[in-house]
Amino acid sequence: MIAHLPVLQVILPLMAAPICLMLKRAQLAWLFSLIVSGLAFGVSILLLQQVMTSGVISYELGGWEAPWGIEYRIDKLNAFVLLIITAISTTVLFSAQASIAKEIVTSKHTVFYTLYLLSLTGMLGIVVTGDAFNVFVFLEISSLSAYALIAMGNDRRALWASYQYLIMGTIGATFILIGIGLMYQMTGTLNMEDLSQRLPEVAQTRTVFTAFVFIIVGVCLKLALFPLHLWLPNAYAYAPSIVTAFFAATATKVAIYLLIRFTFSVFGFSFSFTIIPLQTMFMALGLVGIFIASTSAIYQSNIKLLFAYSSIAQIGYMVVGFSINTVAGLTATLLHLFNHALMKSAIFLALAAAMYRLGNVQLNNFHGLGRQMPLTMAAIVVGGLSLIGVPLTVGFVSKWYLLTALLEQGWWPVAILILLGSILTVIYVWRLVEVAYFKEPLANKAPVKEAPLYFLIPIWTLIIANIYFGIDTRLSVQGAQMAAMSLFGVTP
Amino acid sequence: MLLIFLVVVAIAIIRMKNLFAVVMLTGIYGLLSASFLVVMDAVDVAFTEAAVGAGISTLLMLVVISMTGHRERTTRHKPLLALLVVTITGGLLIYGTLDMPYFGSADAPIHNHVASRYINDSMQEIGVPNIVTSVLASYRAFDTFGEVVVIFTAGIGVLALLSIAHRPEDGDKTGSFNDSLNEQHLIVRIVSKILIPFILLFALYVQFHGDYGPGGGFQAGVIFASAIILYSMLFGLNIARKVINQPFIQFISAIGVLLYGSVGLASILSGGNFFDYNVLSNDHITGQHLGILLIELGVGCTVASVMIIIFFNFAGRREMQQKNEREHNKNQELS
Amino acid sequence: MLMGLFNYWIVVVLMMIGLYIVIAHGNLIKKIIGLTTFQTSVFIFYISMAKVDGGTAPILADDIIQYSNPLPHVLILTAIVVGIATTAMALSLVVRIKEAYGSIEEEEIQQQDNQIQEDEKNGRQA
Amino acid sequence: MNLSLELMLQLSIVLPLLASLAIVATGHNPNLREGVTITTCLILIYLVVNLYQGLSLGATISVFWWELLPGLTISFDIEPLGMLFALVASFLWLVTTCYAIGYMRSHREKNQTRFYLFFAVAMSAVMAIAFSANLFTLFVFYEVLTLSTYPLVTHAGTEEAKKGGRVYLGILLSTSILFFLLAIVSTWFVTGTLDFKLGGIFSADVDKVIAGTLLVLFIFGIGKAAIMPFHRWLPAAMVAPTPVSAFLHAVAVVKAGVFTIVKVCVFIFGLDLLSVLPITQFLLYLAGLSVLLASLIAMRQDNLKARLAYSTVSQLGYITIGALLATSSGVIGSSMHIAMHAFGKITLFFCAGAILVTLHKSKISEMRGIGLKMPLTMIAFFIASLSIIGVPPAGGTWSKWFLMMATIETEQWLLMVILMLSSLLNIAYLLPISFHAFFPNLIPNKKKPHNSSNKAETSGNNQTGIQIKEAPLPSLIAIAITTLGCLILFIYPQPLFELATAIFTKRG
Repeated sequence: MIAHLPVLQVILPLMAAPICLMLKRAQLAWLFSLIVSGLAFGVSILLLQQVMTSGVISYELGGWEAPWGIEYRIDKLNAFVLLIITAISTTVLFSAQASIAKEIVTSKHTVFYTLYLLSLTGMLGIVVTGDAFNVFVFLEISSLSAYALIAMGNDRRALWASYQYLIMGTIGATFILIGIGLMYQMTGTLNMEDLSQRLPEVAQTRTVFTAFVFIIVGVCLKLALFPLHLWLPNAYAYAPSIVTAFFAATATKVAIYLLIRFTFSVFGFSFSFTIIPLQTMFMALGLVGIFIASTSAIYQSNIKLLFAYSSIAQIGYMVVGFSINTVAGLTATLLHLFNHALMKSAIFLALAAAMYRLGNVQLNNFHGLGRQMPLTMAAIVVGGLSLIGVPLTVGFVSKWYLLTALLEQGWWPVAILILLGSILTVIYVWRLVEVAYFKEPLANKAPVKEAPLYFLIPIWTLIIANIYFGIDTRLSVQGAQMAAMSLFGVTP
Repeated sequence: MLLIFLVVVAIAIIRMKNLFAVVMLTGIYGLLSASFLVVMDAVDVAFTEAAVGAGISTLLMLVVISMTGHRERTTRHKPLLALLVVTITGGLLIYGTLDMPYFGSADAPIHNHVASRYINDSMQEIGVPNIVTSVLASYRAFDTFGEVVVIFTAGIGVLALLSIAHRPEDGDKTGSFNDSLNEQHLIVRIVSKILIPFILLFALYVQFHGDYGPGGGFQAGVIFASAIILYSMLFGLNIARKVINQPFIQFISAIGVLLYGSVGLASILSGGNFFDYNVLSNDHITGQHLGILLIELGVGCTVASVMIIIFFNFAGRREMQQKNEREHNKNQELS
Repeated sequence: MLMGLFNYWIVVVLMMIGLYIVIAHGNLIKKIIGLTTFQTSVFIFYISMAKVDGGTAPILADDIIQYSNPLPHVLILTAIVVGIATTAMALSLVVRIKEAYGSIEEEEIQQQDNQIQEDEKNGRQA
Repeated sequence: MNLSLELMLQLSIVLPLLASLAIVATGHNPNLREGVTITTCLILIYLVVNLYQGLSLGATISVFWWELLPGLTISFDIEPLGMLFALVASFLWLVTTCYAIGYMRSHREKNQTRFYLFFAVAMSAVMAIAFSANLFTLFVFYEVLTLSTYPLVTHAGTEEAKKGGRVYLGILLSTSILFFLLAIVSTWFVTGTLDFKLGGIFSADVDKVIAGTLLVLFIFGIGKAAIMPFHRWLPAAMVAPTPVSAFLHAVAVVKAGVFTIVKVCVFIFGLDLLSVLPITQFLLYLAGLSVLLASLIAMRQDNLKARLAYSTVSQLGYITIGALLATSSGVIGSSMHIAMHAFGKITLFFCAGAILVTLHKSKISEMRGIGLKMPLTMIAFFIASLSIIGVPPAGGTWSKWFLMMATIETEQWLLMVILMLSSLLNIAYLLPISFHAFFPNLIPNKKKPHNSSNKAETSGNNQTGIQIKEAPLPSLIAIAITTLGCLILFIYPQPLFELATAIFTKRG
């Protein structure tokens, strides 16, 4: 069975989804999806081990060899991303039952879990595949389920947000499709590995240039890179809380993965960074994104919206790291990919817990919450500190790497801007802290109790992970570093 | 020529304000592009595009505009931005085409790397004359699996968004409302009633003939679904629901995906890779045939049932709206 | 040169018409129609790439030597399905939006949302 | 007990942390909770004294915990300067705890468990800072200290506390993120190491501009040292309960700041490099300006705690100047001033708190004549004032002496004048307080309206007869101990002096 792990990674949640639909009892469906997600997590651990010991794994679907059939190709990079996705998915699912009980009508719970599994399938499929067109197919699986999941939020704005996401997402996917078509036109192949070998011959053609631009723009739409981020805040803010926790930690990560995969593995970094001024563009967009999104976050009164903007800012950090185009820079990006997943899933899960007790996440409802829900609020504070990048949290580790990567290139003004961005983070995190700890609860509001264990256990698992990986950085740093090195073709 | 026609239709779509007409034009657009695809030798695709572009999606849009209204507001926002984006994108694309191999040239790389093996060897390797089917169901079976999952996802998504928690108890009344609408079209009803069995039969033919000519699970599924949809349009949603109830269709849609997947699992258990049909039987051609047959069946099941789910849910939603409206009107009259 | 690429250019024009409708129109259904037009044109683009002069449909027969490329056909079959799936999702969203907002015009919806946002900021419950 | 020195070093950091857990566990029982705190203090002192003995016998005490990032370790290594800081801090923690028990109880503060909890965490961070072996470890615990003291600053939970806390956290976090972190990363980048090494880690041919820029970043980035213009947090933090102000903002936090500056000057840059950097001169004048301006502002404060806070800002400037002068006597003066000022200022704050608790007075203008009610407190206040000013018979004399010497050695005449001037200002804003406290009627008050009201008050007192009403006993004991400390350090500064000189001799 070990040989089939790559395909099992995707097939497991995929086959589970229709089975889940058949389960009539919501509780059963929850338990089932939790187990499936847990198994997928196990598979991803095994895969990572396998990749670390024996190098790249290639799996030929249908037994057809690579350029003719579809190939699953797992290297250090996607093994790392797979681990993140499945880990977060499992943790988040743990509190799903309690959370959606308050946010979604009971008759739709099985449908919810089915869609959740499909969405997981889509993301895993995108990450694991070595075939450009297969990326598109799984991208659509994840997107369609995402639209539906977001629209299940009980605020009507969820519908509108989902619609906007759908339009933007479909345009993005179609752009990617055009890009893939043009690449195929020039090389006659769809396999990424094969493409990377055949592209250099035609690298100077205008067609390949166009293909590159279209793919980058399409991925950036999915990535919500400034200024293509407009769909994200509302989608995250009004989706069911569980969905937000899941997507905030994984969806944009998958997009970052795609960006890296296409620029580094398919086109090759020397092509990608010379054909268009990718470096300048991404650095500028990343920085502007950090500032605009962080500033918008400061002015939000809906906490989920606040952290949604913060997510856009964090994407900015990752993109800046990416744009440095060095091993150190890419390491920083990958580290932040991992670390940000930990922080944001913890924060949004804690917000789900708040939603569970409060019914909404408006800032003025958080008055005095520090006393009423001490553990939940403490989790948000630690998560926030991690976002700021305080030492002994994961946020510090990735910030440190980003800074050294920037200084390595002598770009200290950018480093200063990055640090200024952190100060904006302090402001928006502290706004919440002050409200939660210094304001008396509103008089007309009934006091609420601490969140149930269904929430506290996963939240604190993630928070402890936030601290643990901020102290023992071997796993994350090595993983990121090795993945980055392999992308640059540097042997350690 | 066809292309020019398409441009004309597309421009008309921009100009028209009446959504009903626009939807009709979209149908025509779909049909025209389908015919263009035939010219381009893509018969399978044309078949599908006709069924989808001119059929299902037009139908769905019609149902939706009957709920949301026909008129588009005249104000157009951001036309300059749109023009800018479109010019840049279009300009870039045209710039990109400059280095492309000329249309139809046989020595383009696209025809000479991966594709040639499909054309030359698929007969020995798969044993199916329709190369599209070979590639779709065997070489790139996983893509098709993904496609089935996409359509399944859409079905579940529509279910999540539109399904009504409680079935209307006075369903008969709404049913009679639908019926009364159709009473007037007696001839249509009788003709259709005779037609439906033939459509179903045709669906089965397309399903199993995909190996040799254009067709396959997807097209068959769509045709099958359209028969059911036609039935429900004629005899009212409730009667149709009685014939095929909701949980049952959902079950079938899930079964389709599972069937497809289990072919893959079966090949793993027989010692091959996922979707390696060669190991399903002693003779690899038989194995391929068996595999393709089964997965096409899976595709057919899921596509047909998802199409029905989608239609039923749209129509059911419409029914509920109409009911609410009538009750609203009644209440107003009373007060 | 002109004739060799002319087909592609027309298809590009078609795509751009679709994209224009998506961006410039405020009616949600019109946007979806734009999206389908855009996608359909991309399909045509792909299929055009597959065409080989003098080739026939890729169904093997004894007396034919030249076939058009089957792979884009397969890809587009998948893409069409993806397209209809997206359209179905989008339309069901539109139905719900109409129910929730009473409108399917982007500006009106945006206006209502902004109103709510203001209210929430001022501490009133929606 | 027969513990290895290494274990003791680790215990001294971990113990307060463990104590914080115990404090939470025993939170329901105040007596037990405070018992835990006091016991921890005593054990900590025992540990630190043992470490001191070990160090003076010439032992090398270093511990490696773990590698946080490749090349960046959390590790500890004791050297005399850190030892000095640790001794002062651990001893004063005990005293402050005694004081706090009295203060908090008689003030009936809420959330006392939280208070002791974060106090212990902060203490742990202080010990870690004192013993850190590299700049990275120091930075990590520097931030821990900032964050763990935030709940203490905002203890009251009022709007005012919130605002104070905002300034506190805002300045300390921003400077540390924006400048300090950047400086550390750059230093690491330039030198490839962050380990403290006597004589500095920069190679001799380092670019002067880069080194100068880094120095500026360090001086500004260490916001805890409160060099103007980043001093605003210190007065803002005065919204905290008095024990917090006393301990953290007179001793632990600000001293952690100047301690870091001295550390950076001596062990990162090295005095040789420092003395040739052109930017040093500029920073010296900036610190001098900070000294002078803060003293001037202090004069205008009517709130006693605020006046003391600005006085602290000014005194911190002394220490920074001493470090930047880049001579051994300067550094010795700075190190000694860390201890001297700690004892002096903590006494002053204790007194201020005692006055607040017993008489509910916080304004200086209301304090005429209180010496008759609280004689012991005000005598202590007087002695501590002398120490701050730097005149015998108080400990501050010595450190100021060395600082003066250093300015003369380096021929920084302007700075010498500034230091003198500031000492005069110290006299002007500190001594009148105790003076008026004992002799309320000797000098007629210039302000008419105040005068009348005060007269009424004092006459009222005279009618009922002066009742002696001292602070709660634990607080009084604490005041007595620190005052004695001021005096003893004058008579017997030997250990301190030896430690300070040992910075340059012990290892190199």
